Order: sequence, then structure tokens, then C-alpha cells
Amino acid sequence: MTTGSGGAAVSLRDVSKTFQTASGPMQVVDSVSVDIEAGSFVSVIGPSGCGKTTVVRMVGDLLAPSGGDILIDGLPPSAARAARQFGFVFQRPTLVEWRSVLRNVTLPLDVLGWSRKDKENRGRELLELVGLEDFADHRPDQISGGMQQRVAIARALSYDPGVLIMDEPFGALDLITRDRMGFELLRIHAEAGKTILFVTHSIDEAVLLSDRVLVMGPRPTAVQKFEQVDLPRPRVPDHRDDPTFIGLAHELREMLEPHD
Amino acid sequence: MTTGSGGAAVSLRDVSKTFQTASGPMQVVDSVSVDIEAGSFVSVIGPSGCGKTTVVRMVGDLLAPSGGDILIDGLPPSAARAARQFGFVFQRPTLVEWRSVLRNVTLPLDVLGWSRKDKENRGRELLELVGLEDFADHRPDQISGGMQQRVAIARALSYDPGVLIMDEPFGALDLITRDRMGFELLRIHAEAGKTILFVTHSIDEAVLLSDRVLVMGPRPTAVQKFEQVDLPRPRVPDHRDDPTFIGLAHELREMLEPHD
Amino acid sequence: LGGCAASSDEPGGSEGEGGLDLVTLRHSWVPDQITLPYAAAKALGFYEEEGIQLVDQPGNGGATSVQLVANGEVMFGTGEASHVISAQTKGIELVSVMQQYQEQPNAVITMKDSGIEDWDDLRGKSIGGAVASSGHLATLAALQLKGIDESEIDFVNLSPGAQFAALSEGQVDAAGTFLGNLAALDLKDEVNILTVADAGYIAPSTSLFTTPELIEKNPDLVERFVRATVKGLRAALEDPKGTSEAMAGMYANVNAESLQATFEMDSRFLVNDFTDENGLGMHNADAWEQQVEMLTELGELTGDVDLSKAFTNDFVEKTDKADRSFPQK
Amino acid sequence: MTDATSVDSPRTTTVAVEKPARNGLRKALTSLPAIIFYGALLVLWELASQFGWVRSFILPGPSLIAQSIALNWDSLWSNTLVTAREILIGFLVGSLLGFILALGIFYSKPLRTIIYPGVVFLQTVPKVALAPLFLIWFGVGESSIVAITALICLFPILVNTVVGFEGVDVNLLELMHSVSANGWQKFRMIYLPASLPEIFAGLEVGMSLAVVGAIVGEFIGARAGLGYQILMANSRIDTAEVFAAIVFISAVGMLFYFGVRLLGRLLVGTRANTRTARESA
Amino acid sequence: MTDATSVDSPRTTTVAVEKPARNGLRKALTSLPAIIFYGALLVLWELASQFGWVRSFILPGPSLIAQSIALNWDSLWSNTLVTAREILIGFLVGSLLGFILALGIFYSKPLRTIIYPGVVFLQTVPKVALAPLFLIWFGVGESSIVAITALICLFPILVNTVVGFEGVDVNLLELMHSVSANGWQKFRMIYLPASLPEIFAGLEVGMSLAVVGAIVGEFIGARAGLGYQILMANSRIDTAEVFAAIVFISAVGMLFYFGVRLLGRLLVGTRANTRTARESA
Ligand SMILES: Nc1ncnc2c1ncn2[C@@H]1O[C@H](COP(=O)(O)OP(=O)(O)OP(=O)(O)O)[C@@H](O)[C@H]1O
Ligand SMILES: Nc1ncnc2c1ncn2[C@@H]1O[C@H](COP(=O)(O)OP(=O)(O)OP(=O)(O)O)[C@@H](O)[C@H]1O
Ligand SMILES: Cc1ncc(C[n+]2csc(CCO)c2C)c(N)n1
Ligand SMILES: [Mg+2]
Ligand SMILES: [Mg+2]
Repeated sequence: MTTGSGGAAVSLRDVSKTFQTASGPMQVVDSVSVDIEAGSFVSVIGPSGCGKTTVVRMVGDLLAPSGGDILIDGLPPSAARAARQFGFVFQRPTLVEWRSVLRNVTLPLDVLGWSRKDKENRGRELLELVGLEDFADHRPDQISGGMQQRVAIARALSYDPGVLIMDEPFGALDLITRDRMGFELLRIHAEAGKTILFVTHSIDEAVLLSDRVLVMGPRPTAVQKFEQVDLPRPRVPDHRDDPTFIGLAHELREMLEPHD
Repeated sequence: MTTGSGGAAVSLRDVSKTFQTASGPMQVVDSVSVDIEAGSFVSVIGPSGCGKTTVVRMVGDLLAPSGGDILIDGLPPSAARAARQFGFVFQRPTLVEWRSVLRNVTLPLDVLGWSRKDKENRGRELLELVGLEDFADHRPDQISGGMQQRVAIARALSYDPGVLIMDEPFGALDLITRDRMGFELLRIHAEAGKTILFVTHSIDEAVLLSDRVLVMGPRPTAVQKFEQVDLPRPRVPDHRDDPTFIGLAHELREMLEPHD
Repeated sequence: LGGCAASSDEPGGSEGEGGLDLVTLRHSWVPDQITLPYAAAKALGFYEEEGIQLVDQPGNGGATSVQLVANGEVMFGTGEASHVISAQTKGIELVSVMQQYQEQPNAVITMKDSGIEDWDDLRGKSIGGAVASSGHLATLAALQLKGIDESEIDFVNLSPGAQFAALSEGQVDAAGTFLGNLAALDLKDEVNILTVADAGYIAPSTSLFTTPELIEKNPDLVERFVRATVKGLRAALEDPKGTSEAMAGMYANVNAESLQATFEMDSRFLVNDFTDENGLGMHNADAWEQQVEMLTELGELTGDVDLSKAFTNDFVEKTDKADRSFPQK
Repeated sequence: MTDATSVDSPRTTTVAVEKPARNGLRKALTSLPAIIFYGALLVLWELASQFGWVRSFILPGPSLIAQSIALNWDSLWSNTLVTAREILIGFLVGSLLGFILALGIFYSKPLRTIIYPGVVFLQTVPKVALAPLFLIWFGVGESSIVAITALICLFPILVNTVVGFEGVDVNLLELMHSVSANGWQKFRMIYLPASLPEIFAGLEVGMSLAVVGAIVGEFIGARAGLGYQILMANSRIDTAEVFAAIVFISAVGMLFYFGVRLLGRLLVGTRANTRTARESA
Repeated sequence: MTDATSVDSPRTTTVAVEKPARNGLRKALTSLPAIIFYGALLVLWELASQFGWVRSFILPGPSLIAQSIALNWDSLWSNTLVTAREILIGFLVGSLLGFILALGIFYSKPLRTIIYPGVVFLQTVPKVALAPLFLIWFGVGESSIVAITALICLFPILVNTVVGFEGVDVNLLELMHSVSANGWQKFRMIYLPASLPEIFAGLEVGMSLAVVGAIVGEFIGARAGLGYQILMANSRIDTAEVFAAIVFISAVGMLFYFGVRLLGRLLVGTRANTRTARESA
């Protein structure tokens, strides 16, 4: 495991969020405090609609917290975003329909003003990474939903940010691709020492990939547990048969399905 | 297991599909022949982008096959659709943004001309089924992605069709909800004797829920295997520990990941 | 088509209220000094005396009046004599039955400080005016009479509202306008006025016209209508103030004072040596001939003109001499 | 703490929290620049008039116009009623026609090739040149004016309705298809509500054109109305009255325009929120 | 076998397979009804004229108009060039201005409250009444006409651009926000391309209005042009020439209108496909 500086890459302190709805204020995030070590891979799990997305959106500067502080590498989200310290993968692919697959991947590089040649190279490299090299010139509407999400992931990786915030990025993928992408992500994580904040609804996936699993409670959500995954790196599919894996996965399942 | 008439509720005979793309014709579906017994629960699995969606869209009369015949309860898809013999759940929620959650669920009933009272009752009943009774008056944009997909499922159930075609309906759900919804679906399947054609990318889910699993090959896709699941009904989560389950899941995993 | 239905109405056959004959009339413009004689006749009961009920409508130019009268939409129309002449060369038979304006009430005006004081000074200058109006033709005619060629002037089509603004702001050197339009202008004292009449161009302007069919079918009605109108014209000349006030009560947005002012300004074109001799409303054959000559010279006419069919004095002549005599002041 | 509005400055992504503070003071502050701007313009204009920079028969100052309004109040008011009715009827007829033609264009390709050229033709033809035809076909008076008004405001509604319909999310249509909704149900439940933003954009433009249409119609031949009054005042070179009438026309135009806008906001409003809703929700 | 086009009759969901067959014969068959319709109309019109159902000084038949066109070819042609140039320049100026104002409205609330009333006012004010001001500000001649043209066609482009911008998918904006794109990049990469359908709807309407604007402008003050020619012909009661000029105006109008349309189709075309793309793909 290639760890970063060791300090907290992402730190939340008493973060809360209340939405003003037609039927009055609705608190979605209670008071979340958590430190995510630089270079670590942290998964976020929790019941549907509990507020996982809300939390990572606040980290990603897409939503202002109602209270509390967020720091990414010591910077508030907006500054961190401006410094391009993180990449965000949305729950939906969110592709630009009038751009080809390749040019969707290189959209952030357009923003960064890369040269045509560099963009092309980087784009093709990333498409290969996500197994879409043959679809570079397709339009988003011509590829399947799973392929679209892979494009979105390639896009988030394009400018090589130190922190990756991913909101259920593999939700639309089939299991095999999902596994492949998961280990691909681990490789990127290890090689480039990235910090990854990864929302998922798969307990197996969370355990298999992460250094720590952040378990969120029901709405208004708070940190229920911040479990350490004591599996060695590099991870392999066979870790699924490891007693540590089975034990932790079972524990987490119990935690989320208390009545079962 | 409550089986229907015993004949084929859905039957595909040499069904193929070729898309005309900018870079020439692309065959996506090779020659698919399969009979789905009335009242049975059939899962469709296969690699990402292989053509699963394309197949079920042809069954659902959303796409015309390039060749071959499809029959649903003896009727071609268009006639079956007109007779409202099937309900379709899309890969994306596809909610009507200007309608409340409740009125999204009852949209098909509007089409069928149900009375206001009946719609209201049926709608609330279904929202309860999918655990969204408290969100009846919310707008689609006020609920999470997972909740949106649950609304879409409730909607497909609204007019109680004999056949349910579901294209990765649980893709956006968290695991717990997903499990709950899966067993809910089984209950509906058993009680109402529905035929269910269910695309998923979870092998576990496919095995746990289905009578048979249709394994599709890579693009251009064809039927690779049509496995029988020899687990008793009613299914329970503990079936995951059944050797039959483990064996079949393993077999399927091998089939989809041949190099592993 | 509406046109067929409307023209199938037998001209002169309609009955108005109380057994009066209905007469429909399209004016050449919105209610103004041209309308005053009709309003006066109405107000003073001249039409009623003749057994006529007049239903009139405002217009948007003599050309439309010509088209609507010729198509049988209305029985009478007012417009320029030149319209009647032009129409004839297009195969549209119309007959002027009363001459309202004996002379073209047009002028070219210049700013006093421009130093343009005579027609000759206009050479090489620009004139703004409604080029599609009779006034433009009158200006051209006057220039011609003064020996100035059309090509020596830069004509700019300017709508009436725009002319004075363009003139006062120096966008054009001169403006060609209806003299009456000057009446209310506070620029009056700052301008030189060159009337086309003073340049020697005496040509008929606004006429009352109808179709030969109506004349043939119901000459009596035409006679009565003309008589009442001529009497109205005389009444307006006699009492501009009273009739203007009466007219202001009949139409929306008519201002009695300015109406009176413009009418009085235009009076010199309604009453001249010819009317002193022949009476109001009479057609001046010489003037019509001069107009045809000039229009031909200017290339405005594409065919031959038979003036004997273009106007008739038959009806005006049936009006008592006393009713149509109004001496120049 | 980050400011959520930075996501997209003109349309805040999560305005919800700030809403209560907004409605009162903020709104007033928002329109302050406009008030200052137009106020300054008015003052400048008055000065220009007072110092004779612009001659009053070309552009009378606000005070002269105000005087003229006071003087001509009755006729301005009665003419306003006439013109307002023409605008309203013409607009209603024109929008309805434009909408119906749009349906024809959208639902039938052959009709599309028939309607488009015809409408483009009618749109570009100068109505004043067609005056005799209008007068013959529609008669003298309000019906001709209404016809011209309708004709002139029909086109933007037509075009925008077609664009709106063509932009409807195909997923929703597939949904409706899969529940075997008939054409009317698709229209009523999807096409129409989904196209409201575009349709209302068309109605807004159409309404502004209807005002022009009614005035042009009155130029062709009318006994009353603000266009008529402009002609009358013009013939007297009473520029102050011309501008008084213009003030009234503009007031009517703005009233109707912002009425249409308001109606649109009321009907589409909830959607506007949706559009600015967060991604995952 | 089901017909995929049944999903949504006017816009086939999966036309891909049928495409090759479509372009040739089908397209011709599509415009056949229009050709028949307008052909029949022309014949009827000619008959109406020949049999005197409509008098030729009200509405001359096609053959008379054709004759007049032949006779006046030179002046019609040179006036067409004048008017076409006015339309084009006015349209370009107006669209640009409308677009820029739309940006002002979109990006600044205070500006919105300033711009909207001003533009609505200018849109509804009868240009004829403002002619003197135009002449003073823009001079006698083409620049005034261009100004009127620009003013008249600016509004639909403004409104539609705002509606297009406001309708941009908020997800895409969040994406751009998350990669810290600046305003210009968001504009260039998202807002502008995403709003093209609405903007082009505005441009289509604007172009049709630009034609009207140029003619109205020429009515107010001009030395040449088709509007000028209409006035002149009208004063001579040469209805055939009036209609000859109308034919030329309409030809110019249609040419420009369908030019804008074509450009729009070229730029938005790929998107139109996307919009009709299948749900899950
Ligand atoms: N803009 C908003 N206005 C009002 N309520 C909102 C808004 N955004 C989210 N919510 C509410 O906040 C709650 C949490 O939503 P969120 O999307 O964070 O859940 P989640 O844990 O990501 O769910 P899922 O697993 O289904 O993606 C939901 O109940 C949702 O209805
Ligand atoms: N309209 C279309 N035009 C061209 N190609 C298409 C079209 N629709 C689908 N395809 C192609 O067909 C293939 C199969 O797509 P499909 O959506 O059926 O796959 P899938 O098995 O459902 O994938 P996933 O598991 O990711 O949902 C893809 O390669 C896609 O690019
Ligand atoms: C633009 C314009 N056209 C017509 C008139 C009405 N008008 C008043 S005097 C006169 C001449 C009489 O023969 C005419 C036609 C006008 N005032 N301005
Ligand atoms: Mg979420
Ligand atoms: Mg799929």
C-alpha cells in the first residue's frame, strides 16, 4: 500500500446539512466528523436515501454545508476544487451528448487548456484503461449505460487529481466489468498514491477495495462506524474467501440490516 | 412456485438485431431463440454492452428486430403491449419531473383512465410496497436516485401486467434495499403468477431470484446458456449458503470470466 | 371569396335606416381637412335632406380607395385625381364626380438659414418626402416647370412624420410636404415655403370618385350625394370653425382648432379663379390636361388616357349655382 | 464554508436555504439598478428637452408627454381599450392557430412541407401592401385588424412549439409507448407539459408582436385605437400626443407581455426548480 | 414483426435501419403533397384571375405577376439586392445584439430588470412613430433601416437564448463546476452548444421578422429597395408590380429563412439524433 503524507487528505468536522423543502426543513446530515488519511481508499456505505450523496457532494463543493467545516489537503472545498485536487464521478454518467466518447473523456483537459495532441493521447490511454478504445468516435447515445459510466470514470481520471470522489460509480456496471474496474481503480490508487472516497451500495466491494469503510446511519445520517479493513495489499479477488473479509462483510451486513 | 399455464409466455425465435451506425452496420444480437415459461422468473446476465438491453427492448416493443419473431402470450410485442400484457422498467428511472412521486406511480393508470380515488389508493399501496409512502407528494428531484428507481418499479407494477420486463431495475439501489426489493418482487411473482424477465449484472441476484438464468455471450450476443436454478421456492436470503447456489454462481462466474 | 360576395351587392340598392339610401364612402386618409366637407354635410343634415345615410370609413391612401371602389366594396372613394388617371391606364374605370382640391396643396420647404430660397437653389440638394404620394409627383412637376431635371435632386423617401425632423436636423436640405401639414408645426416661422402652385403647376388633387356602373344604375343617387357634399364643402368654407367643431364631435381624436387651421391653410387650393367662375366642386379640364401631360412626361403613365371618362361635371352642374359658389377672399 | 451558489452563478444550485431572506429586501435591491437606470434616463431626457438639445416636435420631454397625457386622458383611455381588445383577440387567435399549425407540422411530415413555406410567406409579406385583400376578406374594422394581429404573432408560437415538441425527452415517450398511451395521452401528459418553457418563450415573443400587429392593422384603416390616435396626432404634428399614445401602447404591451410571462412562470415554475435541482437527487 | 416507428410516430426511435431507403424516394414523396397543394393553389388563383372572380387590381393572377416581373426585372433585381443587404446586416446586428443582451439578462439579475422592460418597450413601440428619432440617430438611408431591422428581429433571439440557457442540464453544469471550468469555458463548452436548438428557433423567427423590418424601414425612409418599390407601384395602382415585389421579398425571405434553418440543422443535427436515441444506450 502506497500511502501519502499520512495526514488527513479529507477532513470533515461537525458537518451537517438541512434542506429547506416545501414541507419545512429536512435534516439529512446530522453531524459528521471524519478524517480520511491521504492516500487511503475509503468506501462509504449506508441505507438508500440516508445522505451519502449529500455528504460527498459537500466534500466536492457541489453543495454548501449548513454547518461544520470541510478541508481537502488543508483547503476548503472551493479552493481545493480550483486547485484541481480532486475529481468527481457522479452517480449518473453525465456525458455531453454532442461530443464523441473521446472528447467527453478529454473535456476536463479542454478546460485545462491541454494541446490537441496531448489530449488525444491521454484520452486514448484512458479509454484503453476502461476498455473502450474501440468506441472513441462513438456518440454517447450509441453506447450502453455501463459503457457511459466507464467514460465518466475515465474523464474523472483525466487530469490525474490527488483525490477521487466517486458516488456509486459502478452502479450501472455489470459484475465482471465492475470487478475489473474496481481492481483497475486499486492499481491507480496504489501507483499514483491517490486518496479515494468511494460511495457504493455493495458491502463486498467496499470491503474488497478499501482501507477503511465509513458506515453511515439512516437519515439524518451520521457516522455509525469507520471500520478498518485488515486485508493486505495488493488486493486480489481471492480475498473474498479470506476470513477477515467474510467476517467484516458479515459484520457490516448486520449493521445495515439490524433486524435480520 | 406458482407457475402459469406452463406454455411459453415469451418466446424468441432467431431474433437478431443490427444497428446502422456511422461506421457501418453493427450486429448486436446474433440469433437468439429462447422460450420463457409462463409464470417463471428468468434473469438475463452477460458482459457489459453485449446486447441485453437490446434484447429486452425488442421484447418490450421498443425496438424492431432485424430478423426473427417474438411472441408474448402468443402475441407479437406490439399487440401484447396494446393488451397491456407486460410492464417495462427501464435502466434509468425515467420519471416525469413535473409530477409528484405519487402521480408518477399512477401515470399508467391515468392512461388506463382509472378514477381518481382508485388511482390514489393503488398509488399509495404501491408506494408502501417500495417503502416510499412518506414521499408521495415529493417531486422526483427531491428524492435520491435509489428512491427514484423504486418509484419506477412501483409504476411498472401499477396496472398489474402478467409479464414484467425489467432492465437492471436495481442497478441504482443500495444492497439492502436491493435485497428487500428482490424478495418483494419474488412475492409479487409468486402471488400474482407473473412472468418476469429480469436483466441484472449481479450473478448472485440472478441465481437467488430466478427459475432460470439466461446467459448471453459477448456482442453480437447469442444465448450462451439457459441455466435451471434448482433451488426450492420460496427463496430466502439463506439460500446464498446453499451448495446449489454456490455451485451455480461459481459456474456462471466462470462462464462470464473465462480467463479467470 | 369575400370579394365576390361584396361586389354582388347591387350598387346603390341598399337601404339605410329610416328609408334613407345607404351610401358608403372610403376616405383617402384618417379624418382630416379632406373629411371636413363630408362631416359638415352630415352635421348640417344635407345628406338627410337628399335621402341619404352616409357610412364612411377612414382610409390609408387614395390607392386603396381606388381599389375598394372599383371592386364594389364601397360606392364612393376619395383620392388623388392622379389615382383616377393611373387607374384608367390599368383598365380600372372610375369617374371623378366632384373636384375637392382644385390645386395640389404641396410645397417644398427649406430652413431659412439654409439659404435655399428659390427652386433654382435646390439643384444638387436633397429633398425628403413621401415619394409614393401625389405630393412627390407635384414636386417633380414643379421642378420640371422650373427647368430642373430630376437627376439634379437627391430624393429620399421619408414618411410624413420623418420629414420635418430630418429637415430641422439637417439630414435633408428640403422637405416635400402637404402644406396643410405645416399648419401645426412650430417650425413654421423658420422655413421658406415654395408651393408647387406658385411654381405654376396647377393640377387637381383630391377628388370624389365612383364607378361608371353606379353612375349608370343610379345617377340620381350620385347627383344627390354630390349635391349634399358640395353644399358641405361650401358650408365648411363659410364656417370653418363651426364645422370643425361639429366634425370633432363625430370622429375620435379630431382636434377642432388644428383641423380648422389646416383647413383654412388648404382653402386657397379649394377656391381659386376657376371656382370663382365655375363654382366649387367643378372639374377644371385644363388642370386635368396639364396633369396628364406632366404625368406622361414624368413617365408615370403606361397607357393612354381618355379624360372624358375620367371625370364628369354632370352632377356638380345639377347642384344649384348658389350652393356651390364661394368667392375667393 | 463554501458558497453553493458558486456552482453556477446565475442559477444557484441550492437556493433552498437562502430563500426566506431573499424575497423581501433582496428582491428590492435587485430592481434598484433598473430604477436608477430608467430614472436617470428620464431625467436626462427631460434635460435634453428643457435645454432644447432635441426639438420637442421630434422628441418631446417627459413633462410635455405627461401634460399631453393629462390633456388627452379620455381619448387615450378609450383608444387603449380598443387596441387592447384587438391585441388580446388577435393574440389568442394567432397563438391558437400557431399552436394548431405546429401540431400539424409536428405530427405530419407532408403537412410540414405545406405549412412552413406558407407561413414563412405570410410572415414576410408586408401586411400594409395587402391592405385591400384584408379589407375585402375580413371587412373594414376590427376583424381585419385582428386578422393582421393574429397573422403577425402566429409564427414564433408555431416555431417554438415545434422545437419544444421535438426536444421532448425520448425516454418519457418510450415510457408512454410502453404503457400503450394513445397519441392524445402522450400529447396531454408529456408533449404539452414538457414543451411549456419553449411554448411560453414563443408566446412572449408573439405577444410583443401582437402589439405591433394591432397598430399596423389600425394604420390600414380604423376608427379608433392607439394606432389611429398616433396617425391623427401625427397629422397635427402633435408629437407629444404621439408619444403619449406610445406610452400607452407600451404600457399595454408590457402589461400583456409580463402577464404572459407570469402565467408561464406559474405553469412552468415548478419545473424551473427541477432543472436547477441537484444531480443525484 | 413490430414497427419500431410506432414508438413515436413523428420521430422514429430507431430510424437507423431504414435510413438508406429514406433519403431518395421517400423524401421526394414527402414533399409531393406540398407541391400538389401549392400547384393547385396557383392554378386556382390563375383561374380566379382569368374568370374575374378576383379583380386583377386587387389580386392579380400568377400570369399577370409573371408578366410584371419580366417587365420590371431590372428594377426588381436591383431593389432585391438593396433589401437583401439590409435584411442580412440588420439580422446579423440584431441577432448579435439579442444574443449579447440575453447573456446580460442571464448572467446578471440587475441587468435583467434593466434590459427586459427596455426591450419589450422597443419591441412594442410602433417603429413608424419612432421614425424621426431613427433618422436623427442613424441618419437617412440604410443605417436607419438596418437599425429598425435589427431592433425588430432582436427580441425572439434574446428570449429564446435565455430560455435555452435556463434549460441547460444542471448535471452538465455541475460537471463543469467540479473541474473548475471558468465562466467562459462553461459558456463555450456547455451553454452555447446545449442551447443551439432554442437559439436557432429564435433565429428562424428573427429572420422572418428581419424581412418585415427592412420593408417597414424602407416605408419610413429609403432611396431604394423592394419596400420602396411597393410604395411606388402602389401609388401608381400597379397591383401587379406590387405583387411582383412581394414575390421577390418572399423569395428573399424564404431563402434567408431556410438558410438559417439549414444552418441550424447542420449544427444541431447530430443532437436531434441524440434526442431520439434509445433510452438505455
Ligand atoms: N435538494 C434537495 N432538496 C430536498 N431534499 C433533498 C435534496 N437533495 C436530497 N434530498 C433528500 O436528502 C436525502 C438524502 O439524499 P441522498 O441523495 O444524499 O441519499 P443517498 O444516501 O445518496 O441515497 P442513494 O443511496 O439512494 O443514492 C433524501 O431523502 C432526499 O430526498
Ligand atoms: N441505437 C443504437 N445505435 C448504434 N448502436 C447501438 C444502439 N443501441 C445500442 N447500440 C450498441 O449495441 C451494443 C449493446 O448495447 P446494449 O445497451 O444492448 O448492451 P447491454 O448488454 O444492455 O449493456 P449494459 O450491461 O452496459 O447495460 C452496444 O455496443 C451499443 O453501443
Ligand atoms: C402622408 C399623408 N397622406 C395623406 C394625407 C391627407 N392629406 C391631407 S392634405 C392632402 C392633399 C389633398 O389633396 C392629403 C392627401 C396627409 N395629411 N398625409
Ligand atoms: Mg446517492
Ligand atoms: Mg443495458
